[in-house]
Amino acid sequence: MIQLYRPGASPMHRLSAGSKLLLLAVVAFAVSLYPHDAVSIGAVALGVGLLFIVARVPLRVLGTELWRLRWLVLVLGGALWIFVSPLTAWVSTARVVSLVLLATLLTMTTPMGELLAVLHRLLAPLRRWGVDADAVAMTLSLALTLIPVFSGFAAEIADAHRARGVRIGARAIVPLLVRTLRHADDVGDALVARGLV
Amino acid sequence: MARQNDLGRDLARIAVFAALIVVLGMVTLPLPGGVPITAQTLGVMLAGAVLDPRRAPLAVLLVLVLAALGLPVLAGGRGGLGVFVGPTAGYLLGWVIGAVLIGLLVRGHRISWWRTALATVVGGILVVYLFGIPVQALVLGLDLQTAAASSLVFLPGDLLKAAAATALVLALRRAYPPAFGRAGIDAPASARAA
Amino acid sequence: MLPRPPVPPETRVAGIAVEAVTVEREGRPILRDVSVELDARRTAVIGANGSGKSTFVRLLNGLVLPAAGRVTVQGLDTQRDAAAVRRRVGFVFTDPQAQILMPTPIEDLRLSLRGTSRAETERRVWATLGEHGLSDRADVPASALSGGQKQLLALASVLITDPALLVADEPTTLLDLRNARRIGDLLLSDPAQLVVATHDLDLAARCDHALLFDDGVLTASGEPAAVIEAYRRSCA
Amino acid sequence: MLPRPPVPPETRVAGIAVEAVTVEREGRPILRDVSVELDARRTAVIGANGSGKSTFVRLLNGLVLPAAGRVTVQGLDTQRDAAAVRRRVGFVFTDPQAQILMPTPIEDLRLSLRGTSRAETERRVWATLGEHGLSDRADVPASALSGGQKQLLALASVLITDPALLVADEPTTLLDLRNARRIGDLLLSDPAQLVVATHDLDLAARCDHALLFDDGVLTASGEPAAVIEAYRRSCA
Ligand SMILES: Nc1ncnc2c1ncn2[C@@H]1O[C@H](COP(=O)(O)OP(=O)(O)OP(=O)(O)O)[C@@H](O)[C@H]1O
Ligand SMILES: Nc1ncnc2c1ncn2[C@@H]1O[C@H](COP(=O)(O)OP(=O)(O)OP(=O)(O)O)[C@@H](O)[C@H]1O
Ligand SMILES: O=C(O)CCCC[C@@H]1SC[C@@H]2NC(=O)N[C@@H]21
Ligand SMILES: [Mg+2]
Ligand SMILES: [Mg+2]
Repeated sequence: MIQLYRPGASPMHRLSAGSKLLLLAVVAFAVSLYPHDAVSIGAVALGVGLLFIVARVPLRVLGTELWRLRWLVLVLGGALWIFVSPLTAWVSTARVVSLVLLATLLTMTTPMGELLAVLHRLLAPLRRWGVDADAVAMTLSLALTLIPVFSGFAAEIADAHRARGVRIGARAIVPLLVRTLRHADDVGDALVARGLV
Repeated sequence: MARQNDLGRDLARIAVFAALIVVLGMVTLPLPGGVPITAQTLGVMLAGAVLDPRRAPLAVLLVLVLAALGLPVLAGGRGGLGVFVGPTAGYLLGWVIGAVLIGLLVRGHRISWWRTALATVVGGILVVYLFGIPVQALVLGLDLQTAAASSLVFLPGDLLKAAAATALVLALRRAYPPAFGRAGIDAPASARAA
Repeated sequence: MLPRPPVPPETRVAGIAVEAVTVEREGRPILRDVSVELDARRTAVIGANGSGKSTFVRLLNGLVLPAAGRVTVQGLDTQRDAAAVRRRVGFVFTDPQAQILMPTPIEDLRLSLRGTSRAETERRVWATLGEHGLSDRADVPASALSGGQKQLLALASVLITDPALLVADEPTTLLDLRNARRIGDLLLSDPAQLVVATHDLDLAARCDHALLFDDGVLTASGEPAAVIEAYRRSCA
Repeated sequence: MLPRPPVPPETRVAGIAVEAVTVEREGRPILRDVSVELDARRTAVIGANGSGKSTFVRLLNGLVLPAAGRVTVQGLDTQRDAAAVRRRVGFVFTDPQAQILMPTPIEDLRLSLRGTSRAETERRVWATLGEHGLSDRADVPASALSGGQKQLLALASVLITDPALLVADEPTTLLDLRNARRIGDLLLSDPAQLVVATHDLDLAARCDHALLFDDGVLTASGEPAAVIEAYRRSCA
């Protein structure tokens, strides 16, 4: 879910990570606070869609991303439709979906390394309060690296349950935690061995 | 040296719990009020109980930084700076404070079920609501009572999560004691258990 | 090289039929049109990284399901009769850590016997712990066992269910000479039929039959010595 | 068995001295009074599970510190001059997954060159990717690499820093014949001095020197063939 980056050379790719982040922040802020009507939020959604085209992201990928949000749309949209009004349902759902898609577009067109570099610059002034920008950036990428590893462990443990004919329940988190914590200790050693901390 | 080894493992554990919280975000139920029911609070409770009061909030903060960077790490694949001006902002802050508190409550004692249960209820539920409900009221323009009443829907789930966290922490202590202490922490993980 | 252990007298052969099986992942075939009947007591599955060994052995207990074709064990279809198949097939993973689901050895063994009466469970659990030299480790955290002991426990918690077919995916890779031999001997001399995927060619040579996979295709099936020779040639 | 690769002409020997080293864990000695000087180009460390191999190789870059005695690499004390030692010693772990710290191969390699100028970094990163056949995988998620590719990447991210001493803890255990051979060849033919803990006796035989550990004690040091023979005897 996290490895969204798709290499490319579109204008969206060429824009610097810093400006994209700033833009996203501004847009998110504005879109969240502006009192929308059916048309204005439609325009926002359309704008986001256009940006995907500018970024030369295949429509199939946009479709996958939308599909990923189906529950959000169904539940949030459905509940608001029933309990409040169809208009609120449309405005709120379209707003959330547009912002999520915009954030997704940013991650699709920006290598993680550049995002981290921006964060690093942002954190640098905090050094005097004891914030180690290097360590923060490192831990962030570690977390990102660990997410798929984690999912891999979870799949293995699910397999082990199935192979032994045991139903998978909340208990399965214990072997998963054991596995992951041991892995974390090995990763910690690797950080030291590679001279990175 | 020894200190460096610890630093390496600190970072890795913080990252691991951040990753755990992210992964638990896939288990979620969006609600009309804009504040979802999410298994991520279970991750926050586990981080608080397993890591110490210094590292646990860092794991939560890490998730928030990832979200701020625009990554879809919060419940339902949300992320971006918009989250921090939304109805859930207070709950997110509550997670950070709650993780510290859970750590403080369980630290330095033998792990027992009642202490863990108490810590997860106080730090993982009360504190989270304490920060979450007022902000939710503010952002949605509700009065405090209404907001508090509406967040009662979270209570059954959150109590279940506290119970689960307690059971998991106790099982983890039996399955992998090094998870909690620093004892033997500078040995290879593979060897430590070998 | 070690000799092939004699086939135990009470041997059973479960009988496995793999018929024109194809497996796909992400639209790509990772096993292609594999057909084979396994009646040998002990079959080794060899091949390069990514050739499809794990996929093949996982077919045998329904952890992987065919996109086309079918797999039967003792006449039971792994897809239709999944639960029944899993009761008859014991599966040993490479990394025992992935397979030990409970905090301590004794609890892990008890997990395998869910549904059995309490007294019977305790009797069999302690007997099995004793057989595998784990009696004095019954209550320690499983993570504190040595590598060899972990793999022994993983194997024990499979053998305690008395499976008709034992499937193992590189069960000795993480072990030293002595432990690898011990686990190997246990697998090879168990009365259950055995199918083992392995990079350890000594272990493969001690089986009665061998299969060679290459890029998802079954390229050889026969006497272990000949199949191993074919594998070595393909790597040269 | 494969031949020992020739020693490359620009060979360096870092020079390692382990002097009366004892390591303890939980009050129990896990290495006892080990003294050895390693000047051979390529040294294999063998022994049973739990004999102390990993502990020994981790001494060489200060991941494990001696309770008594001292360890020096190129005259630098692993305890006092930890940072300097780590800059000279590259460490390859068994599980490449633990060592790949960034989401993609190219970022992981860049990480190794932190502090180098941007242009120089890019040049070396791409050269290294090319050398190890990973150029077309530069941007894919590291978790999507095959087992062999992951180990290649882990090794590449160590070699790119041009270490004087290369230490590896069972780097080929999870690999098949071809990948094991490829990684083995890379390790054995690198100009850096090499110390490798391994259960793969073929790999050990291709080194210039071997050490045998038994229950925390260094019981043999010498020609690989003789040391391997001693190990086999001790296991019989
Ligand atoms: N879930 C999956 N998604 C995509 N590809 C997969 C999946 N599982 C396996 N594969 C691919 O299928 C092929 C066969 O994998 P398999 O694990 O069966 O090989 P193997 O022979 O067991 O290899 P090894 O010796 O490394 O264990 C590989 O190319 C692998 O990348
Ligand atoms: N932190 C620790 N606490 C307790 N015991 C430890 C610790 N680290 C290592 N040991 C013990 O030290 C001994 C040596 O372990 P080591 O990992 O060096 O062995 P090894 O030769 O590498 O084994 P393997 O072949 O399984 O990798 C083992 O008995 C192990 O249980
Ligand atoms: O994803 C977010 O933006 C934060 C969600 C906060 C959800 C709160 S935390 C306490 C309560 N329990 C739940 O399950 N959900 C709410
Ligand atoms: Mg496999
Ligand atoms: Mg070891």
